[in-house]
Amino acid sequence: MGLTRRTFVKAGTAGVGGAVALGFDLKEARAEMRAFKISRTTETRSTCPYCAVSCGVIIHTLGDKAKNATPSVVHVEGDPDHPINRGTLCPKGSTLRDDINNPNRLTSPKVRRPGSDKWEDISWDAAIAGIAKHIKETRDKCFVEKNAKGQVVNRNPGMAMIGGCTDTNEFNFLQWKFITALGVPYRDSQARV
Amino acid sequence: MASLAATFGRGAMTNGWVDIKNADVVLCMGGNPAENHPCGFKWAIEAKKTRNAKLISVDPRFTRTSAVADLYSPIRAGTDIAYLLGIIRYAIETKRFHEDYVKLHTNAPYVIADKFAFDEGIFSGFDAGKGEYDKTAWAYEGDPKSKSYVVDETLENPRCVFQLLKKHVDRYTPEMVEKICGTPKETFLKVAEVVTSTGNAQRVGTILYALGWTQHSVGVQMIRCGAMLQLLLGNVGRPGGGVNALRGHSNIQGATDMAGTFEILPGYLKTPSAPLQTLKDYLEGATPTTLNKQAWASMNYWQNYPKFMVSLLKSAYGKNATKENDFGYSWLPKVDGNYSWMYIFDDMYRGSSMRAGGKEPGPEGLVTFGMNPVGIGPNSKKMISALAKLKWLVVVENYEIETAIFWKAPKEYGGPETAKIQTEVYQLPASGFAEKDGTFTNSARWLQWKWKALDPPNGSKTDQEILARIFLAVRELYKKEGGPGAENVLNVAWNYTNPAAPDLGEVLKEINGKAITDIPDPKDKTKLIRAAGQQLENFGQLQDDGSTLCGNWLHLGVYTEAGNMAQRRSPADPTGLGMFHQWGFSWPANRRIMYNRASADKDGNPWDPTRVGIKWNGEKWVGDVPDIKPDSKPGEYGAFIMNPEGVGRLFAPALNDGPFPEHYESVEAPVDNVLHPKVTSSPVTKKFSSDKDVYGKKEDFPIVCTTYRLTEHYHYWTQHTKVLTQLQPGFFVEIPDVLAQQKGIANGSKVKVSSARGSIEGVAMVTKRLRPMKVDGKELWQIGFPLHWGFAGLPEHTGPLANFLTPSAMDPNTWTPEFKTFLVKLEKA
Amino acid sequence: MSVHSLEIRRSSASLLGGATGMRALPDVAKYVDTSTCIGCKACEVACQEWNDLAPVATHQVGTYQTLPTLDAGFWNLIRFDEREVDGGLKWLMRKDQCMHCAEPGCLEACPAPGAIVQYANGIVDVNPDNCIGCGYCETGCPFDVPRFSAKTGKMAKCTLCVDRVSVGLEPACIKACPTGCLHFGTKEDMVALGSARVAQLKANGFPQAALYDPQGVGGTGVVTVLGFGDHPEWYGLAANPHVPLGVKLWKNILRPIGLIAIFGALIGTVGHYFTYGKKEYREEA
Amino acid sequence: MSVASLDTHGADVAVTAGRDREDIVVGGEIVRHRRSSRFIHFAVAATFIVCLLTGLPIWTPFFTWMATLFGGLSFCRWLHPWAGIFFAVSSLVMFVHWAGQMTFEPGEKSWLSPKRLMSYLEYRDDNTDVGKYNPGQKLQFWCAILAAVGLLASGVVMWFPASFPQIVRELSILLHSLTFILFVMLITWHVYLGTAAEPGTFHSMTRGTVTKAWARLHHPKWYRQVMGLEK
Repeated sequence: MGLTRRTFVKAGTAGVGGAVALGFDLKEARAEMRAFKISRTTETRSTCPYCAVSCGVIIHTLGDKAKNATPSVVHVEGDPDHPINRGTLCPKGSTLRDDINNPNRLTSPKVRRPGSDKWEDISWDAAIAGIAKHIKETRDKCFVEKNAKGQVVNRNPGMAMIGGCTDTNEFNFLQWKFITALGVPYRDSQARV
Repeated sequence: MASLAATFGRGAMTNGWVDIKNADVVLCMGGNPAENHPCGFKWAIEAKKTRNAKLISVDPRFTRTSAVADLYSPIRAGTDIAYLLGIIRYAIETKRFHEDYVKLHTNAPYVIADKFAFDEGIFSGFDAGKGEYDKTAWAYEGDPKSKSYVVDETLENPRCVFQLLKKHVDRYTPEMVEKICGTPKETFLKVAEVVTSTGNAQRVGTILYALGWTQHSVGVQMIRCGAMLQLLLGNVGRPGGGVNALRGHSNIQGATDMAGTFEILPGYLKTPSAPLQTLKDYLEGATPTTLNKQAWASMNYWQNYPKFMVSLLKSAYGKNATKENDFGYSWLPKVDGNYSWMYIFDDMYRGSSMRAGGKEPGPEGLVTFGMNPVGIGPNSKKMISALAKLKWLVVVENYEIETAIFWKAPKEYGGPETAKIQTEVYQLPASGFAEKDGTFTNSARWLQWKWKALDPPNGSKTDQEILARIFLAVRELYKKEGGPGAENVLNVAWNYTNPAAPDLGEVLKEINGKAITDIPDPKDKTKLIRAAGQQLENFGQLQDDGSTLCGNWLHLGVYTEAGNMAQRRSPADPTGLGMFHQWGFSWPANRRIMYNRASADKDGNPWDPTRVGIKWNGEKWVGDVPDIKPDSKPGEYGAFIMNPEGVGRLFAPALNDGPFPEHYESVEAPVDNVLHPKVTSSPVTKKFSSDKDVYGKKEDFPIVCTTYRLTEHYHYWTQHTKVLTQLQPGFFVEIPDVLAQQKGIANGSKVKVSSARGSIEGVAMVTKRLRPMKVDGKELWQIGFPLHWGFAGLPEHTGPLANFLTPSAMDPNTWTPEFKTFLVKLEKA
Repeated sequence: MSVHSLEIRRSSASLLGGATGMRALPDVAKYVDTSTCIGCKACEVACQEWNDLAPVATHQVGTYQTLPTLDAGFWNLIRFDEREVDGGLKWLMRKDQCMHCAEPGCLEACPAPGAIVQYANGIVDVNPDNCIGCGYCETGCPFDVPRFSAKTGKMAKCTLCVDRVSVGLEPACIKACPTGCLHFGTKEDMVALGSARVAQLKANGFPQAALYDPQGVGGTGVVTVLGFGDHPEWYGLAANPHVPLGVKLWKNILRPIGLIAIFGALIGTVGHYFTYGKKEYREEA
Repeated sequence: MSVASLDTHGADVAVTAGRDREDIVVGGEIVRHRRSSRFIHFAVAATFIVCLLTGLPIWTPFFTWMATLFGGLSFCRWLHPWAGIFFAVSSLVMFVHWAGQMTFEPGEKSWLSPKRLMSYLEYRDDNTDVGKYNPGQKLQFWCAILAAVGLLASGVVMWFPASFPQIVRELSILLHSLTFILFVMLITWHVYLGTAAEPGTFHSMTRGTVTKAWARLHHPKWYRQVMGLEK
């Protein structure tokens, strides 16, 4: 019998005869219950990506990380040990599974050419090369080595860079190196707006 | 955060989420934490349940927070300064403030030089031509001989901060508060009484605020009011106290710490400006000097600035940074003026800007990682028109967002025709939180490592890989072709094991910092503080001679030789106060409550023995990680170690719009300023002047409007998540029932809201939760709507961008737009 | 045969049976404190997520409430109510779901053997294997909870996450609740918790606070703290719920009488035949 | 019986047309129910029996075993309302078909008094003036129609409970039960009388004809009318 089956209690002996006479089927009645769906999932500790409360979440993925298994997220639940959320989650955190598995996720680089009214698929290599070319051209064109007062400023006002508040500290640090290298002065993030 | 830094020394949430449970009074103002931070808000509920704490909600709308509050007070949007200065006045008048604390831990006794004055809504030092203040007019009185501050412990000197404050707030009587804020006097007095009940050693109160304060043209001063009030009540640095900025993005704190804005480098070091041509100039300008020679000297922690900066430069430029070349200082881009959000898009729209007296190009290319400026920025029409001027745009995202498809925005957004938009747009599929590891820093400054659960979907890449690959490709071009300032690009250190997809653990190690060469112990030259290559453990090990490397001094201690502290997951809390020192890592130095020295009196005994922040045990400070030298005797240093004067600032000469807050109306003012009709809005607030920057007048747009988030949604992100769009199935406008009745608007019917910038339509939600306001004797209406709709979400979730109606006006300190108060008119659609 | 921790205490339309009492289990209950509910709807979606329920179609009609009432795909709904009380505004929110009555009207009304069961810990659950989708439970429920699912042809409602509870976890909604206005434990503990909270509320400006655990249905598996205990209807709760009279009459009176009557009629015909025989044409003498 | 043996006037017509006309003599027998009558009667009967057999196991677990006949309770649940619809439609047709013949004539009401009913059941009654349908049969007809209406109305509510208010749902459950109980009692007697108790009656519903003797015994007045003995 499957683990999910739940056994009804056998009928008491009294009255069984009568029931038989009336044609009752006295085979064990069973209730089929939903399986406990996360009994063997793989648990990964993470942090909710939405607000700054930083609720601990546990991501349940299908499979045991074996070589031949591709994990997919079947459930996300609060981390009961996390001191701040203690297992609780708001409606957004409670539905993180549907963010991770969202059918609307982007899965290929696209480009919209000047004047065009549609996206075109593009390979990663072509996209990176195209972007790098734009960045270089703009920087070469707009680079200000010295300002109007003759002070060395080494900046590239032709380019602006925003974002990072939804990504890791490490990403943000790399991003700072990126803008420092390119001399981007126009830099902002959600910290301001 | 500028206001907290100006008041306390650091710009971040002072306490922690769990610590809210220690409060006796929780004031939610300028924020709706039940709606926006439900899981953190639980600790306010916990305080209610376990300590009978009083929860107060002051908000233009009766919100989800108000629904569970003990006290709800309506307020007209944008008038929080008058309200709070009213409470400060009440506290001073009724002596319901923590006098011992104020004398010990604030600059209340400090005497201000006579150049400071305030008259008819203008502080001294105002330059009407520039629209700016000369802040030197607000200086402390200095004793020229001893170079020290003049202090009056009795608080009676008429030029001392306390007396000046008393005089300044004297106008904010309960009657005046009612006149300005529309709050019934009785309600205001009830709130004032409960809030000031914490103005003593026995009780503690906290303030929870968020963007309801920040996003005003006087946002910084609103927060300043909260910070001042908490100083006055003696609630800063104490468990259950503080001014708690509830931040809205998972890593908004971390991004800010990591130079997410143009004006700072990692660790809140200042972005060098053009006049500071050498490292020496820069360090001299940036490192504050201690003026104080009183008994209470300051640690003036910023005196270590050169160590932080040089170690950062070593991290940025690696071996290329040498003492001889100023550690590469000259390669850093220098700024002239403002490059923040509003200027990015204004200069983009204009195509150029004036810098140091010369014309320079505006941005022709934009890279955005996980950010949707079309949705986020005010005045969407201008946003879209600005983007249309770009030559190229790179959008790195998990979903298709409005910004990526700005070129096919609906007609009403006023952009050029698609065929005329010459922007080349790249949309790169990135990865979600579950698909990468790394740390987020929460609102309470906790860095917590998260582990990767699965790979990004086929076809997408992690953000760090995308960034690295673009960087490497550009660097390769400069290697091959050269170009202006090529060395700046080539000199940046990118020494990761896998440069095309840096391991985030490796990056975190770099952020924490390490010794490059052996660092001998200055006390005992035979010993080493750190051997070459070892991870640093604390701030004290940083050097300014290039022997240490540190990506962000604030995070020092997060990844030591003992391992990745952000991965710690012990739920142990021996303090019982919710500090959890063994869980993750909290900057600075794993300290959970900032300024905790202020939780104790002059002898080092806690104000409240049941809620010990730190206390002096005769040898050292124990409890939380002390926010002071651990073995410094009580009396040796002030509690606010980041401020040169060592105390919290009731009078803060650091901000651009005045040392004291003053009530000003929003840029689109619904009424004249009752206090000084000639100076209605802040004299130093910033507006823009392009053809897209139009502002409404109260005669044409008589209704006050505000925008906000809903708990069911997250910004412009969850508009792609069906299970959430189901919960809030359509854009709506909240309208007071009496106003709806007057206009014949039925609940559930369509209405049109217009500002000077355009109009939007939505479903009317007629409610009692917004009520008629009597402001200066006149009837005034407030309405509001949430911001989660747009044209890129699920088909059933498309709706107007809330920011279509918001103005390009901003705070003069943080340059944060005024999303929370603007003028509209309302009609049946 | 599997051995499970949960025996069945009662089963619908079963003449016989019942828990053996071999293993005694305490009743479990949810605790809902409406005075600290912020209506965030985490419980709504936590329920959908755990039970893999697809999003339902909704429409903006000028309220924060997701749906007018419960749905076969939406077992947990926060009800919102704006109301002026003594000049002050109250925004009342209550989590609506199956109340897991001690005397469940749905189980009483259910004609399908074993389709609705009450486990030994008091959880009332629909067993889709046995459910025939007749909808009697809709009539039997005093709280208007069970819903017919056109997709499955069965009834659907909150299971109190019996799959979680039986392995020692709290229900999904309870776990999610950010403010802790939801709680889970034994009924006894939840009543104690509720009584303490009611006492606190009474001392803090809610003199009418009360614990809603209606005895008309033998008490419920959801213990609700109401700030305005004298007005349960403000929260969408019946003042005095009980198994509907119609269902009781039908089940306890009409059905046995009907059975006797039908058999009586049958027996009557036999008696008639034995007594009078056939009425047939006889050749006239 | 072979066609060739028929001799009565019109009999050949009746026979070749499948006993399509009533109240005519066919050889030694009389056509009592023409084909459509029989068809309608059995349509009502059959749909009722399906309803009965699918309804009883839903009604009480006492009859759960019956569900096996139809492959289980869920199928019963599915079939019952549709069978009910067919039952109601058949009953409607039956109503139209028979209503005209089922009107009570003056004086017939007294037949329905308990005393006369008892004497009818004890085979002691004087039925000299009983026409084609005795008042009991007419009553049976009207009860069947009433029952169909009651079962249909309450059944629809029970089919779609979510669309009706609670009180209506409860009343419907009661009405459905009550109607069913009364109706099934009636039908029990109807079947009994039509088969075991009164031989020859069932034949009238299968082949359509009764013997002259049967007619004279049970419906003398009708017999006289058919035989042309009385106008």
